[in-house]
Parts: sequence; structure tokens; C-alpha cells
Amino acid sequence: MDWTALDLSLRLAAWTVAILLPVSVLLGRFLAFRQFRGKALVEALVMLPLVLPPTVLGFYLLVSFGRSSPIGQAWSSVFGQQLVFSFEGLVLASVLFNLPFAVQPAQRGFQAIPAEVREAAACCGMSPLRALWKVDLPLAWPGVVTAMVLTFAHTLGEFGIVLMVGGSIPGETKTIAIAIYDRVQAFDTDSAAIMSAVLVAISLVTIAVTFALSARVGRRLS
Amino acid sequence: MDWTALDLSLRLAAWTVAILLPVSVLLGRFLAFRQFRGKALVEALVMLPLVLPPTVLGFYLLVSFGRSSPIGQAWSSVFGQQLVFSFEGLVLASVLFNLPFAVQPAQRGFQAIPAEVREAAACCGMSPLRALWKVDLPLAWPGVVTAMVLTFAHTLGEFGIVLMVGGSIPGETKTIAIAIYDRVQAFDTDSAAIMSAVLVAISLVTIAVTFALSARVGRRLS
Amino acid sequence: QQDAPVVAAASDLQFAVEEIAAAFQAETGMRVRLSMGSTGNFARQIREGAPFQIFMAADEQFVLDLHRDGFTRDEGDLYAIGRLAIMVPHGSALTPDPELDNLAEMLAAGRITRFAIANPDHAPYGQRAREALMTRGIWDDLQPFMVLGENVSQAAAFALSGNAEGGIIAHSLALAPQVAPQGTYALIPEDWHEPLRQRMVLLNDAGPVAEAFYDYMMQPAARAIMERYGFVLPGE
Amino acid sequence: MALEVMARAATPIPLEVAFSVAPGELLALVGHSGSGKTTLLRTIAGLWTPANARVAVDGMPWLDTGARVNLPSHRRRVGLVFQNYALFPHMSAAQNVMAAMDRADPAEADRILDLVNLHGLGARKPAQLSGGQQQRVAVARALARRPQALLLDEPFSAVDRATREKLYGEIIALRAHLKMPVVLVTHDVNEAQLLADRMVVIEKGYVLREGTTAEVMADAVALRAMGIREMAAMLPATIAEHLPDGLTRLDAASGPLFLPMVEGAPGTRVRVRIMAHEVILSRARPEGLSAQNILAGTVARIVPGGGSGVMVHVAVGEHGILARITCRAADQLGLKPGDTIHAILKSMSVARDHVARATDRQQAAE
Amino acid sequence: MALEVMARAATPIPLEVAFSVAPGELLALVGHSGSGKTTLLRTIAGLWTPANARVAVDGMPWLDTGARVNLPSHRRRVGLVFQNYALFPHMSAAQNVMAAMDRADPAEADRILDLVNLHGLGARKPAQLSGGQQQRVAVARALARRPQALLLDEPFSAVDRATREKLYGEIIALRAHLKMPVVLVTHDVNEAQLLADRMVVIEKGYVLREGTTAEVMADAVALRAMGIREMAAMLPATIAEHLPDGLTRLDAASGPLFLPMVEGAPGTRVRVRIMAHEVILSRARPEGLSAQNILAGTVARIVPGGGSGVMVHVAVGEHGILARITCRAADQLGLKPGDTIHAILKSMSVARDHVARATDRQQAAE
Ligand SMILES: Nc1ncnc2c1ncn2[C@@H]1O[C@H](COP(=O)(O)OP(=O)(O)OP(=O)(O)O)[C@@H](O)[C@H]1O
Ligand SMILES: Nc1ncnc2c1ncn2[C@@H]1O[C@H](COP(=O)(O)OP(=O)(O)OP(=O)(O)O)[C@@H](O)[C@H]1O
Ligand code: MOO
Ligand SMILES: [Mg+2]
Ligand SMILES: [Mg+2]
Repeated sequence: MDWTALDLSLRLAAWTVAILLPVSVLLGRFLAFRQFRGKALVEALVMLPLVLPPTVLGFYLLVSFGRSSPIGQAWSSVFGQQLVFSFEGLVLASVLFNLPFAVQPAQRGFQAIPAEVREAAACCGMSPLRALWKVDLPLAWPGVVTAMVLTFAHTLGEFGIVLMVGGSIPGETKTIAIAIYDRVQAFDTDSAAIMSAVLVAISLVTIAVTFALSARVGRRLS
Repeated sequence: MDWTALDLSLRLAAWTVAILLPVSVLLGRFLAFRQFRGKALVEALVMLPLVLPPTVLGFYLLVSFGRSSPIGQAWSSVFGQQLVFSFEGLVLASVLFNLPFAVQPAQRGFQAIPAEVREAAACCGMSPLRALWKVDLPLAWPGVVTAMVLTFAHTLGEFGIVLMVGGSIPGETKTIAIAIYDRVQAFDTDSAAIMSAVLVAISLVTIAVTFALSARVGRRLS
Repeated sequence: QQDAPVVAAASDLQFAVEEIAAAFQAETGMRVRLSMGSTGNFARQIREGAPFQIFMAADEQFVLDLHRDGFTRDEGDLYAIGRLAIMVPHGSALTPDPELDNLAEMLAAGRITRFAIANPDHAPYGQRAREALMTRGIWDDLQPFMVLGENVSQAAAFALSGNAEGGIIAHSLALAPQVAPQGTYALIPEDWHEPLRQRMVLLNDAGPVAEAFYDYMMQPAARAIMERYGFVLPGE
Repeated sequence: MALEVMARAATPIPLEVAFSVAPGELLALVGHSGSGKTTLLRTIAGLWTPANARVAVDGMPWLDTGARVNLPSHRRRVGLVFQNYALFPHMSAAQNVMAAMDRADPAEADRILDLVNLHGLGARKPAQLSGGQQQRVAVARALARRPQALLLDEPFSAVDRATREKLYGEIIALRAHLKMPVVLVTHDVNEAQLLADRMVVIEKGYVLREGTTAEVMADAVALRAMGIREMAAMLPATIAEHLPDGLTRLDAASGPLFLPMVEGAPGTRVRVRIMAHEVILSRARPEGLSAQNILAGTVARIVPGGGSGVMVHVAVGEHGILARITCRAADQLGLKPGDTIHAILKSMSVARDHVARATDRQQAAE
Repeated sequence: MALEVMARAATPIPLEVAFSVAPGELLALVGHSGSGKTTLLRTIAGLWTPANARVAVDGMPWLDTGARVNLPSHRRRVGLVFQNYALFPHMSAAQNVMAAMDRADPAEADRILDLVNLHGLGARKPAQLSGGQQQRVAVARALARRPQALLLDEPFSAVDRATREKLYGEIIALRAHLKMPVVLVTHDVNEAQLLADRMVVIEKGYVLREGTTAEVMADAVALRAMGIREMAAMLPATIAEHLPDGLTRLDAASGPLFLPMVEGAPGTRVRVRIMAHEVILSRARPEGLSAQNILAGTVARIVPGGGSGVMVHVAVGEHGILARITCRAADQLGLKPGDTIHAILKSMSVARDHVARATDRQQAAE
């Protein structure tokens, strides 16, 4: 069992979810409720990563975040390390890649709130922030949870980007998905089977706990 | 530009969506509205593919759909060809893999329909099927569209499973995601860039058209 | 452990280099981390700044190109010559023979459904397999049944998965204890293809541990292991 | 197409109710907020199944928990107006109405929308309609179902009086015409008394009083439960002639009645709701009053009411009039059963919505 | 805290309305379904912005399209009862009420829920409440906001009469106490007349009539627009004594009035709604009638009403009573302005919900 790879994958998924949770809530709510010029454009931009196969995204990242690219150089001059082939790079790619998975279901969740209930919140004197917290979020919660679970699972399983920009470096970019692939290639079917089983078990537990907690948070928020 | 690979990917995505559309509608609605013993179990089962990284799924498929496996043998005795290294196998894997992406947002869409509106449909004499078509579906439509767009994009981008059980057979298992990966590895950056651009353009158009059509269908259904 | 240098090794070395790394650690107390994959992919990633310190390619051309473009310390060293083998899983309709006669017969008889090699577009073992099949004159006929591994190790996995009649893989893999029991193989004549001249090189920011491992590869202990995995060693 | 209902349950509220409604009959279900009225309608419609219940139409059971019969809602031919409308938000008003038809018929939908005073609003979505307009779409949708039982949950609560009066007329015409049982939940006593043949008063899930409208409206206990002070009697009459000064002469069993313009051709049978508190009693036939209707009768019963009043039942011909007067007045007049008495009723005290066309059923009962 | 409203727009309906409501004053907004009442309340609350509008409280503009002032809803201190309640479905009744408080106070929430007769239901979610119970939660929530302007959109439409009467009392007490302007949309004329100081009748977005309740309720055109036949006058009076036979003697300017038990200590000032159609006129002081109240006055004006009736304005002391009688009766009595006349009123014809405690504002106006 390659615990390092599992740990890496879980950390990657956790970071991605942590970063995308506020993004999905704020952006999803914004897109659900606000009408403005160029909204279609913003929506299309959010959807863009959805239409990119991970290898394409990986390729673009490799080219645009690479050592010789302006972004890559800017990053390494600020943070002293390079973006590609690092955990930070994976997180960035993963956040980009999951944006639509996180925003779309959240947006639908917010859209399903009846207009009058939101008007009632305003008439109760709730500021937009308070209304978000007390009314919108609890009611859109199922959508947000779906968004986060999809993102989490999607990140755990992400393979194409990691293979392209990760470099399979143990402890840094060798995720569990890659490790299982490696084991299969190494004819180490037993290890692959154990890793798969452990991963499935952990993921199932994580998602079950998420649902349970989210139900509790949903109650507490209300 | 590898048109064969593009065509294959689009066919794969189309088949996956075509198979999962009715599944997501029926299963999503069922899970949204019906209470029964063991419902949690069914929901967990539907979620299961979500927690499987594609490489794990690919590994299990390789093992359980292989020529020597019972499933593989049953399949080849019925259809005269094998599941692994074939388009049909990819479709099957893709359907399995996308199940939660298709069912979850659809289920949330159905759940957002007020109970009274559904009761009104029954009191208007609509059979469950008619109510599905005239009331539930138009109201859950945004969720279903989200489900289908996520599935479509997710399939276009699918890489891990295909890499593990595909074998890169042109016209059968060499999808555009694999083709781009191959080109990048072969230092054929120009081809990779062209393919990526074409894929992005086509996917964007597809999704835009889907949204436009779905809006129209939504109107027509109502 | 995060400081242990990363060695990017072609996947035909899958088992051999693991053993050498273990021996290296036992002898010197120093550790390296191994990243196994396709030679083409590694070369690509090195150009984008992958933090590898040693690159062990399956084909020296990739190393020489990297050197020309300034990504490596020097030209590196030839460390082995690889051999191709046809391997078939137990129970396959195919019998391995060096001249691939049985493969040709079965192909003519329409009894081949799938045959695995590494992707000839970027995997050296794939390129050589294609050359060998062309020499034998069955490349075109075999084309429709070909499944391509992303690297030679995956090609071996495909070949032995039971879903193909067999495949052309690296001799080093066929000899590995994890692989050997799964089927039978035959060595393909050396002169049917360009030689698989495998070259390794230290990358620009290689540290002392990487240098030590690089040196260790040239020592008799490592050479013995390589030999056991069927590699022809340079200078022998 | 009689509707029989029996329901017994412990949740969500203790429920113990049984009643039946004949075809063409309108039963008003009244009671305090939270007494279980909506729950009962939902039981009939199949949206809620009490532990122990039977619902049958024309002898055909829709629900029988004993016999394990439980038709799903869509197999029960009910027209239900939901208390909060429950319109289909994605459909226009006309589409909402057509959704309840077996075969969509735009012309028929328009006709029904006209019926509920929504002419020209058929293309609007619910969100583009006012509250009262939405409620009328809900009524139209229930009617479009051509139901075997029409269930109305406060169907006019958001509608103004003028429109409401028109709708009363439509409901009366429809049920006479279609011969279906109608159950009406309402908080408006005038509405109940005018439209209903029978009433069921429920209180915390139990039937407090059941009977004909006249009986229930003369029952002080039931009225108090409804929070009502005004009792009234229904006097059947026939339109005799329309007079040039705008009054209509009605012939009642007790003699002529002059009321402000009652619509209908001479010969039409109507019911006049005469409020007990509006009737003045006098021993002698009074002279020089502005009141036009003085009905001679005899005191039938004197029933002490709650508080400061008594209810005097006055037999006028073969019908009864109720007069609610103070105890003090009863003492002053020295009233006792058998006394001859004059009931004074102002023409103007009978509002237009207190006169309704009588249905065949009501005529037969009288 | 006076509320000034002006709105002019072409969509969704042509709108042309202006009115103001003083602190502690209750303005009833009445009109046909679809006439724009809800739209106006939404304008005040900031949920809808007409093309051209001004809303100000105490001179502070909330909305002024000319000056580009437009406070968002949550910055306007309004309590709005939505026509369809719009409760927060995920919160209990108590949480719904607390949601409108600046600082959540469970004890205060319970108190307000008690006020609207929902004792013990605080823990229920809206889905577990009946229609009328939900509506009262909405009222409680609006009150909990301690608003600068209270906007009630048919707030009692789903509530039974007994509860409704109690709520009237609470609303009256509250506005007298809190001194906020109240706008009440209602289809119930009794409700409007009893609670309102002033009325605005709107018809298709235009103000048809605006004035004090007495003025509007005496205006036949306005009443017809409301679909109303019954006019009434409000007579101010003071509770004098509670008599042993259950009657209460009130002192009005015109002399004593005997009514069934009116709650309140002697000295309490009340308003009595006297329905024009319930008043009988007589030249001579009549004898031997069950009616207890005979008020002598003089004919002030005779106004032809619609159809068969005339409205006789009778000056009684310094106040007015309206009597709606038939033209025929007016002819028979030969009434003309200046004549001495007796108005006969039954004690029992004044229902309990026709007597309401007067607010300071109303007392001051009288
Ligand atoms: N979005 C809209 N598009 C078009 N017309 C609308 C829209 N919203 C409301 N209306 C119309 O505006 C008019 C005024 O609506 P409003 O809700 O203010 O009426 P209301 O006086 O409150 O009626 P009710 O007593 O039935 O509640 C109605 O005729 C309604 O049909
Ligand atoms: N899910 C539930 N859980 C608990 N109690 C419930 C639930 N649903 C309804 N009730 C209670 O059942 C009682 C009856 O409700 P119902 O809706 O039938 O009343 P109603 O007579 O229609 O009242 P209204 O006139 O206010 O509409 C109410 O007291 C309500 O609080
Ligand atoms: O680079 Mo490889 O070892 O031919 O896959
Ligand atoms: Mg109800
Ligand atoms: Mg309204």
C-alpha cells in the first residue's frame, strides 16, 4: 500500500475542495441571481475547463506554466520554486479543472430558491451576506454538497493532468491514481487491488461523513 | 489533426449521454421522490463510481471484463467480440463512470420541485409518466441539462480508463484525449496544439448549442 | 525522504532498476526515488523543467537531443543494449518463436484478435517492435489487431492480461520474476531492428546522491543485475 | 356520484370524521384554522392516507384502508383547488387549465378562463399574475378536470367581492349542471350559507356539528365554534316581478318580499338569506317605517343565546325566520311561543350576495 | 415616521398612485383583483422599482427615481406580510420570527407567536402548519421586525373569524403603541372599515378615490368599484356601563346606545360601525319594537344611490349616521333635508367585530 500517494491524493482533493467551496458558493450565487451584461460570457468562461480534456489542460498548463513561460517565471521568482511538477501546480490545475463541477451544481441549487423567499429575507432586514448565510446557503446546501462531492471525487480520480504535468514524483506529484497505474504496469496486481480497495473504502467513508456532516451543518445553519 | 480520434471521442460522449439521459431522469426522479427501505444503499451504489479513480475502475474492468472473466466470456459469447480493447467496452466503462455525474444533479433538480406542484399534477389526473413529461421534467430540466453537460464533457476528457483498458486502437479506443497525449509525447507540439484548439472549439459549440436547444426544449415541454 | 533525488527510468527497467536501487541503498545508505514511464514522456517533461536528476532512456537519441539543447550535464553514458522478445500468456493460441513464424501463420489463419506492442510514436521499444515486424513482413497485416501500450511495460501488461494473444515486449520484462511465470517468450533476432542503445545522463541540477547512483550503475554489482535481466552491457 | 368520506387517525392531528355528499350537493367544511380541513380534502384527493379511512364515490371505493384499496391521486377524478394554488410555474394560465383536461382543448380552456373572469390573461405565466388571478386559475384548472368530486380549499380567499359574487354564480350553475358532489372549505360564513346545502363544523379533527345549512346556522354552539355572531335563516322564494323603482317583488310562502333588484326572470326560484340580527319584531303591525317588508307570523320557540340575546324562531307560513333580539327586548315585549308577531325586514338589509339561485336539490328539499 | 408614496409606471400595469400615511395611521388599500395593490406594497418594500417613484419615511427618501436614491430592501425597515406568506421553509416558526429580529430573542419570538394565537407551535416547520397557521407566522415575522412601515397584503385571508377578531385587536393595539404607518390590503370591507383611518381605492392602477374611511364608505361610486353594497358610518362612543342583562351601554354624542357586551372598562373610547342598510327610519318615535336604540336626528342630505335605494345622511348630534332605504320608502315618508327623523338600530345588529377600540389618532380626529 502506497500511503504516501494516498496521502497526497487526499491532500490534493482537500485543498481543491477547500479552495472551490467559497468560490462555488459566491460565484454560483452570483451567477444564479445577478443579471448583467456579459453574463453569458462569464458563464462560458466558467464552463471552459469543462470542455478541456485533462490532457489538453495538462498540455496547456505545461506550455503556459512551464519554466520558460512568463507565468512560470513570475511564479518561481515570487515563490522560489516552479509551478509545474509541484504540488502547488497540481492544486492550481485541479482547481481550474474542477471549476465547472463546483460551480454548476451550486448555481442550480441557488436558482431553485423561490424568489419570494429571498425577497422575504431582504424584507426581514437581512443584508446580502446574512441572507446568504441564513437563507440562501441552507436552501442551496444540497446543490453545494453535490458540487463538493463531485469535486472531491473528481480530484481523487484525476489522472491525465497529473500524468502530464506531475511527473509521478513520489510524495509530490505521484497521486494514488498514478500509483495504481504504476502497480498494474509492474504486474503487481495484488498491490493494485489493495490500493484500489483502500481508496474505495476511504472515499466511501469520506463521502458518507460529508453527507452526514452536511446534513448536520444544514440543520445548524437553519 | 486526428479526425478519427475526435470522431471517436464525440461518438463515445454521445453514446454515454444517450444512455445516461434516460437513466439519470428515471433514477434521479426515483431517488428524489420515493422513500423505501435500503434507499441509502441504492444511493451509495450510485455514488460508488464517483469514488473510484478512473485507473481503479480501469483496473477492475481489466480484471472483471477480461476475456477470461465470466462477464467477459458472457459478453463475447453473446456479441461475438470482447469487451476490453473495444469501443463497446469504453462505452460501458464510461456509462458506469459517469453514473453519479449524471444522476446527482438530475436528482437535485427533481428534489427542488415543490411537493404541491407534483400533487397538483396527480390531482390533474396525470399518470406518473405524464407528470414526468409535463411537469417534473420541464421543472427539473436545468438539473438534467447540467447532468448531461457534465457527463458529455467528462467523457470527452476521460483519459485514465481509456489509457488502462483502451490500447490506443485508432477508430476504436484511441480517443482525442489519448491522441493529444501521444502527440505531446512524440514532441509534436504543433499537432497537439491544433487538436486541442479544435477540440475546445467543438466542445464549446456543442455545449452552447446544448444550452440553447435545452432552453428551447424546456420551453416546448412546458 | 523528499530530498532523495528522482530517477526517471524507461519502463523496460521497471524491475531491474528497482533491484539496483535497493542494492544501492543497502550498500551506501543513500536513497533515490524512482519514476517509471515512457522515455518520450520523460524527455518532454525534462524540457518543461521536471525536477529529475538522472534520466535513464530506452533510446539514446532522446538523451543526445536533450544534451544538444543544454538540459543535461554531458552526453551521459551508454549503460545497456535492450532486446525485444515476443511473449504470449499461458493458454494463448500462439506459440512464441524467434522468427515469428507462428505469429505469421496464426495471423494468416485469422486467429489473432489482439497483439500488443508499445506505442511506436514515442516509445523506443515500440519503434523497434515496428521495425522488427516490418522486417518479418507482417506489420501491415497485423496493424488492425494492434493494441498500443503507453510504454513498454503497459504493452507487457496488455500482452499478458489474457485479452491479447501476445505481444512484443522488452526482454528485461520477460525475465522479471513477476512476469516470467505468466507466459512463455522467445528472443527476436537482434538484427531485425536498429539496436536499442540505452543511454543515461545526469541532468543539470543533479546532486551528490544522484552522482553516486550514476556511478553505482557502472559498478559490477549493478551490471550483474542488469545482465540478469537480459541486457547486453556496453563493452561486452 | 355520491361522495362518502370516513377518516380516523392519530397523526398529524387526531382525526375522527365521517360525512357524505350527494351528487350535486355542496357541503361546506368549516372550522378554526388548524382544525384539519385541508387534511380531509387531501385524504379525499389521495394526497394523504390516514391510518383508518374510507373514501368512496358512487359506491366505488377510492380508499379503504380495511380492504387495502388505495387508488393513486391521478386515478381519482377530483378537482382540487389548493389553498396556496400550486399552479405549474412553467405553464401559462391556459396551459395550466389544459393540463387538467383529458385532451387539451385551447378553446375550452379560454372558455373556462372567461368563466373565472380571466379573459385575455391565458398566455400569462403564474409569476405574471396577481394573487387573486392565480387563485382563479387554480379554480379554472380544477373545473377543467370535469371531476367526480370538486374539492375547494378556500378558493375565493384572495378574490375581491365583485368577482367573488360572479364566481358563486358559476359554482352554483356548474354543480347543478354537472351533478357532482362539492366540498367547500371556507372561513366566510356568508359564502358557506349561501352556497352550501349542508355543513360540517370540525374542531380539532372532530365533527362538532353536521347538518343542513339551516340547522347548523341556527345552532348557537356551532356558531360560537365558528366565531360567528350572526345567524340567519334561508327563506325560499320565487321572483315575481321587477318593479320600475328598482325593487324586485319576490313571492315567499309568507307573502311578498321587496328586495333591491334580484337578477333572474320571473319564476326563478331563489333563496334569501335573512340575518337574524337584522330582523326587528313588533307586536303591532308598525306604521310609517322606512322598512318595506313586514311579515306576520307566530313565535315558534324562544331559545336563549349566548350572552345578552335570545333567538326567536318565527314561523312564517311553512318556513322559519330567525330573529335575534336582546333579552331586554324579549322581556319588554313579553314574548312567548304561540304569540302573533310581526317581523320587520328592510329591503336594503338583504345584500345582493345574500340572494342566490336555488339548485334543484335545494328546491326538492324545500 | 410618516410614509409617503408616489408611483408612476407603464409596466407591469399602468400605475399612477400617490398617497401618504401618517405615523400610527392605518391606510386600507382596496381594489379589484389585479388592480396593483401588491405591486404598490412591493414598491414600498423595495422589491419592485417603477419607472418613476418616490417612497419616503419621515422625510427620509427610501426611493426617489428622480434623485437616483434607491435603498435596497434590507435597508428599508419594513414589515411585509406576503400575500402567499413566503416563509423560510427550512426554519421553524420561531426561527422564522427571529429571522426578522435584529438580535434573535427566543422569548420575544414566543411572545409574538402567542400574540397571533400560535402558542406551542413555535418548533414546527412551515410544512407542518396549516394554511392559516402559516399566514399567522408571516404576520408574526413582519411584526418582529419592529418596522417603520407595516405592509400587510391580505394578512388574514386564510384565518378563521374568531382568530381574525383577536388579530384585529392586536393590530390596533400595536399601531397605537408603535406609532408606525400601516398599509393594509384587504378584500374584506368590514376589516377595512374597522381598522382603517383612511382608504385608497385603486382601479387598474389609478386612484379611484382617496379619503377618510367615513368619506370613502359613503361614496357610492367607490363602493360600487369595490363590489360593495353595504355602506356604514362610524359612530364614536364611550363605554358607559355593563348592564346585568349582558348589554353594554355606550354614550354617543346622540345619546345612549345599547349593544351586546362590548369589552373594555367604562370610559374606554370605541368606534361603532353602523351599517347603513341596517338602519330603519321613522318619522314618529316608534313604540313596541324589539329594537333598543332609537336615535333622534335630522335629515342632512338625501343622496340617490345606485338602483333602487337612496342614502339618507342623518345628523345625530355632531356626528352622522347613514341609512340606506328604498326610493319607495323615501317617497312614502316624504323625506327632505331638515326633517326630524328617528333612526332605529337593533342592538343585535352590531356584531362584536363592528366595535373596535379607537386609537389616539382616531380620537384626535373626532
Ligand atoms: N411580471 C408581470 N408581467 C405582466 N403583468 C404582471 C406581472 N406581474 C403582475 N402583473 C399584472 O399586474 C397587475 C397588478 O398585479 P398585483 O399583484 O399588484 O395585483 P393585486 O392588486 O395585488 O391583485 P390581487 O388582489 O389579485 O392580489 C395584475 O393585473 C397582474 O396581472
Ligand atoms: N406534517 C405535519 N406534522 C405535524 N402537524 C401537522 C403536519 N401537517 C399538518 N399538521 C397540523 O395538522 C392540523 C391540521 O392541519 P390542516 O392543514 O388540515 O388545517 P386546516 O383546517 O386546513 O387549517 P387552515 O384553515 O389554517 O388552513 C394543524 O394543526 C397542523 O398544524
Ligand atoms: O520508453 Mo519505453 O521503456 O520503450 O516505454
Ligand atoms: Mg387549510
Ligand atoms: Mg395582490
